[in-house]
Amino acid sequence: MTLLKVDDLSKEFGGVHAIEDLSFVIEPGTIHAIIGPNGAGKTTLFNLITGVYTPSAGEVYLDDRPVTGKAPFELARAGMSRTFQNLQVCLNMSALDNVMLGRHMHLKPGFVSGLLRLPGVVRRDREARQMCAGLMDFVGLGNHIHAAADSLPYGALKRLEIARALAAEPRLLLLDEPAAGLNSAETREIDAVIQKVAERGVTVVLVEHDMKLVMGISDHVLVLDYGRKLAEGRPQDIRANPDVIAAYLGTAHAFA
Amino acid sequence: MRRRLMRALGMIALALGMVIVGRGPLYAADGSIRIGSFLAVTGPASFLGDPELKTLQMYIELINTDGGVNGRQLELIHYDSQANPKNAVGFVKRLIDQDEVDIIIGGSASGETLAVMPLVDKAEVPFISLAGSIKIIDPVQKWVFKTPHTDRMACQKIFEHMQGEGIQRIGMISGTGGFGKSMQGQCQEVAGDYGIEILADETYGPKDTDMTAQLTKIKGTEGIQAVLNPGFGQGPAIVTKNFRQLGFEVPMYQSHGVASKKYIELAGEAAEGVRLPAAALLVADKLPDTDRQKPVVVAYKQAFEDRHGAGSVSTFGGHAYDALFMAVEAMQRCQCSDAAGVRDELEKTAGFMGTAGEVTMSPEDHLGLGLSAFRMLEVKGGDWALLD
Amino acid sequence: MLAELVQFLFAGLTAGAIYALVGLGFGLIYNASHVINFAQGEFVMLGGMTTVFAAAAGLPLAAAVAVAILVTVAAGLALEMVAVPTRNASVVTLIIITIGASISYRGAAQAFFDKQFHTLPSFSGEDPIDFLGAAILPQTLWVLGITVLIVIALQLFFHRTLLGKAVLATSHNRLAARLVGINVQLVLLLSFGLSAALGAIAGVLITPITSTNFEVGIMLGLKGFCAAILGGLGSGVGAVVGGLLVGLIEAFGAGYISSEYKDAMAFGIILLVLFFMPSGLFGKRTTERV
Amino acid sequence: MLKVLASPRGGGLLVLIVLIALLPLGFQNNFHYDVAIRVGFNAIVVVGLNLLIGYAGQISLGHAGFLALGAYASAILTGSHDWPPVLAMLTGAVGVGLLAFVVARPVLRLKGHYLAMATLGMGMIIAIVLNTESQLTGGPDGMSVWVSFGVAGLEANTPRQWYWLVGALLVVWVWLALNLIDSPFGRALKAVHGSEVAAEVVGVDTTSVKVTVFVVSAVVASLVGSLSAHYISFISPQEASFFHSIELVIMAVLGGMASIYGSLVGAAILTVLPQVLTAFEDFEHLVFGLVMMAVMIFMPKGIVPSLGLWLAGRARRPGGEAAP
Repeated sequence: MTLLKVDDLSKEFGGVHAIEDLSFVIEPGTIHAIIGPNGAGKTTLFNLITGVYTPSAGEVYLDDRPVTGKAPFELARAGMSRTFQNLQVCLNMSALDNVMLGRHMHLKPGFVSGLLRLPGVVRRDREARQMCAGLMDFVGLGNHIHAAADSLPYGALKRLEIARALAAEPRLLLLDEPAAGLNSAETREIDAVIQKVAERGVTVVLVEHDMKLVMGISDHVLVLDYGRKLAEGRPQDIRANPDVIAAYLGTAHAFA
Repeated sequence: MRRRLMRALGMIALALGMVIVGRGPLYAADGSIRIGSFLAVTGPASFLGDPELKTLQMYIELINTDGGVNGRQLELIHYDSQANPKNAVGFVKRLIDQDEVDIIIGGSASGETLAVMPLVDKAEVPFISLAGSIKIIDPVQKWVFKTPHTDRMACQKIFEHMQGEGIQRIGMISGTGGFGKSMQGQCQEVAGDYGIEILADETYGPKDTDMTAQLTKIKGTEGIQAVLNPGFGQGPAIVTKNFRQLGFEVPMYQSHGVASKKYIELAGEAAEGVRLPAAALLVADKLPDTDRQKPVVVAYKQAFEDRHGAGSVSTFGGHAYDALFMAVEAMQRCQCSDAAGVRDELEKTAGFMGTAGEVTMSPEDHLGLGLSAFRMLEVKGGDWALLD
Repeated sequence: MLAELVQFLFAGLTAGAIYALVGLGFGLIYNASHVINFAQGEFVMLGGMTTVFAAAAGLPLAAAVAVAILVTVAAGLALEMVAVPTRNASVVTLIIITIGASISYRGAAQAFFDKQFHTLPSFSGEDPIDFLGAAILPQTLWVLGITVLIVIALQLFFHRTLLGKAVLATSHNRLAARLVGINVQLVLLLSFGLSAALGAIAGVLITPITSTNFEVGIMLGLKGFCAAILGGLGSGVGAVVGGLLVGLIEAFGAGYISSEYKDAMAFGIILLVLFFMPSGLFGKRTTERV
Repeated sequence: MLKVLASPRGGGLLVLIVLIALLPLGFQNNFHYDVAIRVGFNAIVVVGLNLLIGYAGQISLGHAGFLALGAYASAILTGSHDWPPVLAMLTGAVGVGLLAFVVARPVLRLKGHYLAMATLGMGMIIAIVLNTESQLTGGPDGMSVWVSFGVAGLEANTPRQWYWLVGALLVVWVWLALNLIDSPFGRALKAVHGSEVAAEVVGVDTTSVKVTVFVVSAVVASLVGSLSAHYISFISPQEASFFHSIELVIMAVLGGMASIYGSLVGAAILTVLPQVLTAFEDFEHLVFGLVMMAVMIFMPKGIVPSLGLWLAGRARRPGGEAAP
């Protein structure tokens, strides 16, 4: 059984193909990287998989069941979670509440039970609070637990998104450029976090420009160029692939 | 931050400056007779409330300089209801409970009057309304009186005139404000009594800017012999202009809702030949000297226009004049200002000559005006002229 | 039948042209500052009322109009200086500030002018012109003609002049505009001033037809907002098309269906359009970037 | 004990209860009761509206329409059909809830100013229908509501009785609202404001959250409409007017977006201010407008949150949470 299967997926924006006839498979329990030059369609692909965009053609399968066109929250409830390249943090809430939001679907968040503050709600909320504080610690935000989200620096917000995604206890975690904008020390920390997540049995798909990070932790790499698949395989094979090198030589990125 | 503080402080200073310009309420010495008032001084009926308030202010000042009533000064306590019934209810509670007024004059529009009627009834305070609807005095409520002719009477007066002219089929275009809508309903009810058929029945919003569409529809209706426009504010002036623009060849009838010179000013030449029922006030100078109403209306017109400019008089302000003097005369007759005494005396008003006509009240009639108090007028040469 | 149709058409176009001018005013300010200015209708009122009072004070009509435009522009600039620099203000807060401004302008007009209705003489008489059997007032042609001229002038300003291009650039990206050396503060003042001037002109144009008082701005502002939204916020073409559409729906609705429900029909159609085109007819369709 | 007082749910609520209990000591006449009752009615509506506008970030310029529908349902059902007031009120609320549910989905897909336009249009259509269908509604002149409000033999007739009824309802509703915003649902509500897509990808059905809060705020408005119709004994289409909708939004924003207590402060100020400003006579509206602008410029987040931040700043406590 495959966890995620993308079949002949296409997305057009006003006649421009952002993704074209793309097919690939993601096996459970791997760290899977998607790389490609800017504008290759990586983020669009994430948006298609997580239901933020509806594909123009093709199908997405989760656990071999078609999920194309389902709303993001339905996919989240089916076990998918993600972070964003352009930060999507609720700046009107505290940092911890942002992570607590990730627990939402596990908390039986009824309107009436919330209105009456039933004992079950209070208890589950308290447990969730502890768990989420633990998660913040896990991603390295241990000393920001009581901060307001809008007081955190950029790098912390990136990690806050990861903590939030983890709070949802996904089976499939999609990380959109988790290391972008971070310095090398912070990147190493993120690297460690991702590996620890994967060790817990969560399948990770990441879009990343930092080749050192990608090649270091990925089991499998997919290369996109102009919305199409350029190559796919183990990191060492990708590194040697002449098409990939040709595509990348045109850009400023260099292989480490 | 500093700049924002400066701006905010500037604004507060400006607001406070207004306190000095707009003086606070003048609380007269104890022992004054307190006249409470709520009028639509702003809002959609402001051209009613504005002259009404000016009239009350002017005459209360005059009465006070002449020594007041029964040796006591009058004190006016006024609130702007904006013609919103909810505001009116709040202000009347304030007038009754906080200001403890002796009598209430007010309610420029029918909606706000109807809204406060249960309150004055319960509090047993005499109340003279300045609004048009027949519902205010029919059925009669013990504490409620009113001075203007009812909309039903206006319909009757107009239809009576039409009958005399041999008009049987008319088109109607009414404003959707309280006044227009209420009169539209009354006219529909009484039209049959005069053998008049309403073939086209159109409406327009109180703030509409163009009524040619509705009038075109009326013009396209077969057999229309006249057009009637119940409404007030700038609407009737636009209707009148559009009416001329479309080249109607039948006469136009307006209601007493346009009974001020302002209407002629706004509609301009288009108003020529328009007919309407109104109080004699509008033609004060043209009344024969034998007319018993003449001295009253001439005096009011002069006093108001001396203070607020030539051509500024309207029958609306006249309603307030009538209410004030009816109340003052009642107080003088009974030498009292207590609620029950004044009320009883108001009900006994007989032969009071006001701007609207001669008023004789009774326990069954809290208006006391006959159809004859209305005159049919026509616009001629940019001024009102008596038709009959 | 044709005469009727043409009559409705001109009724709709006249009202629609005024809505369009007010709608354009909304768009100008929105583009430059992302503020929805609910005091836009008050500019129309100030234009009409100031002209009336300046003329009554003895000025010739042309001079009175000039004074009115100046007064209204001053009111617009004052609003810019007060409202726009408010930092950390959410969209709703800014809306409330402009509503406060509209109440203030109305209150000032009521206190310093008066509460009566006033009118102005038509620019070229009141004799209707016969056109395909319909009777058209000369003032209607003035309204339509000047609206067309203003739309053309705005197009030229925005696409042919450096200053106009600077305004456009600021509307697209204020920070980038600042970086390339555009005086953003000037652009903001210009937009508010221009928008106020548009309102004042609309007020002068329509006063001979509808008359004016201190409260006429409320409904015109609301209809202008409808025009701007229906057309798509920030789109000049949109505001014009939106304004004309609202005017035409009202006129044809009143003429052919029900005069009581003509306004409801206009609102109903705007709702329907928004359900299928959430950014209005000509609004930028943005895909969420995440 | 101290802990209870320090928490907004415990302390604030306690202060509110004490305030409501002690206020009548300062009342000299029924007019004072009347103003307090109006403040209470407005506060209940505005707390509901603030859940929608302040917490979920969805503006509505049409809620007066829902309020008026509730009022008219009560007036018509108790007046012409002799229904018991409570049954009429609940029927109105269910009807308004259904209407709100039907329009919520298409309307709440819109954002920002487009949402403002759509809700405004919806409110205007309601107002026009109430104004036009005079056979049923009495038209622009409005209609009287003769029946006293009461349940099971207990009737509210005097201002005093109304005061305690409205006060009790306000306390209960504030308690419920505070509970709600502190629950997972409340977190989802705030997240819809903060980032809809972020909420979606962790499993929040944002559409359903928005629809729920829209319906709830509409139902609360409808209930208050019914109650105030019985209290004032009169209703007119102006209840549904654009101005009334705007007035409610101003209360919410002036008092403080996303602040339950702010809603109370906003409702109190906007209800009392016009009564105070009558002293300015002709300058009343000008002063009102200037005061409104000054408050929003000086305190763009609204009175209660701004004062809260200011106090927090003075106490030099870092990372002060916004008052709920």
